Amino acid sequence: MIDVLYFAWVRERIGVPREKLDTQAATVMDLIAELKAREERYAWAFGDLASLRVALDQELSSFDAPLAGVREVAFFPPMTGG
Amino acid sequence: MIDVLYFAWVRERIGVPREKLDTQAATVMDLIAELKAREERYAWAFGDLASLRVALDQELSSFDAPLAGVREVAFFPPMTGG
Amino acid sequence: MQVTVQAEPFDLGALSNAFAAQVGGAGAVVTFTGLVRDNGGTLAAMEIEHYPGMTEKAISGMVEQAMLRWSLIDALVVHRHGLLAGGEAIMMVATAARHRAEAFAAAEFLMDYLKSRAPFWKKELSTDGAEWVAARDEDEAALNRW
Amino acid sequence: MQVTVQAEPFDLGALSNAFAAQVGGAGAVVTFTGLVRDNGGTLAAMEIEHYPGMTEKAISGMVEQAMLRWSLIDALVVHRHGLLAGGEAIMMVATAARHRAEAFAAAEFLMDYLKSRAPFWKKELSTDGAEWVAARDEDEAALNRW
Repeated sequence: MIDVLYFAWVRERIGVPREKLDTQAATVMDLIAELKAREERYAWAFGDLASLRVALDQELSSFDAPLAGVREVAFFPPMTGG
Repeated sequence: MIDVLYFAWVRERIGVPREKLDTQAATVMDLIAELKAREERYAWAFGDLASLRVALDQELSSFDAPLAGVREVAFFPPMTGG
Repeated sequence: MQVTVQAEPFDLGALSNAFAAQVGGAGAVVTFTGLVRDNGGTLAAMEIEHYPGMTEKAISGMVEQAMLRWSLIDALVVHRHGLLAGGEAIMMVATAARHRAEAFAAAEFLMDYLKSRAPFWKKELSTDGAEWVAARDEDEAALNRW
Repeated sequence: MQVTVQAEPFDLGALSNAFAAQVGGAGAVVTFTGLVRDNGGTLAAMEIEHYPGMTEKAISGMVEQAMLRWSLIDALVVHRHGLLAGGEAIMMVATAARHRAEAFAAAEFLMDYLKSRAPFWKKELSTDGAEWVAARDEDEAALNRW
């Protein structure tokens, strides 16, 4: 089981701020593919990877990073702080 | 008659913060030469022109600027504000 | 070093005075304050979402980097989240160093990183509706100078 | 636009808050504060001489230039003269603009010009005696970037 968090318009498209997922995905890309195949709202949220960022256990990461040992995955658009 | 002002170590070397001078000097350089010839304290203050700045009527100026019409001349070291 | 993420408004003046009062040896203090721009009355408010936990961690990492790189005497970051009205202060950065070049550079570095690497997302609520603020290419490009 | 030359201490916090409260349309406020560096207790005080009349005129000219060049919404300069103790604030600059790049650039420009073109002269009074602060080549060189 892995905690998956969504922020900003990713959260709005998927409809929940977080969920627990049971997945065997080896990488972030695998997880995204699994979710996109599951429901239309995921396909909508993950449609354009160029406008998405991912953090693994609260560290910015890349889409090809492995998920082994990761407890928390977060998806969000490019940040707009400051 | 022209008002001549001195600041910082220029003032300390000359010994007064300002004085009125009766001069026929055509340029700032002429005025400096006239003062240096007058007394040792002026020669000491004006010894190294590279470390001096001049303002005419409160505008930074150059040593070869004419004095015609000028009412206030100020001599001082490079500024250290801020 | 102080990093605070909060929903409540902060007092720029009180924080500036407290910061400047305890930076012994500093010759230069720079502050930056980000305000909700009031675009001629059309921007009613701004909502700021963040990622609790990661936000504090990410900002602390940036501040530690800045402290080392510019030998800062101290640094502070306060960033708000939640609903903010036009004209309200969103966040502030303060840096203290012996000389002005270091204090300015560190403050600009922190701002560039906060803009694009701290997990905040702004939504503008105007009379025309609500819209997520898009990240600007020039903000991403600004990171290249460091 | 506000330019003040005074012997009295000023309140960085109060001035920052008052400045930020009246810059409608601004997204960015930058302040710089210069402090008398307290070099491990050896610097007892600093005396600042200035050229009354020219000082105000020179600073106002710089501020007007900065306002135009970076489309500032507002700018402020306060500079003290007379006797200052270690740790005391010598001067401050504040700039307000729509975006941070302009506010930072204008504040740095004003600092570079105040350092080398505003008629102030600093004398350090330490336990070793009194000495006029020498202008630094790097301060003069800093003007070339504008």
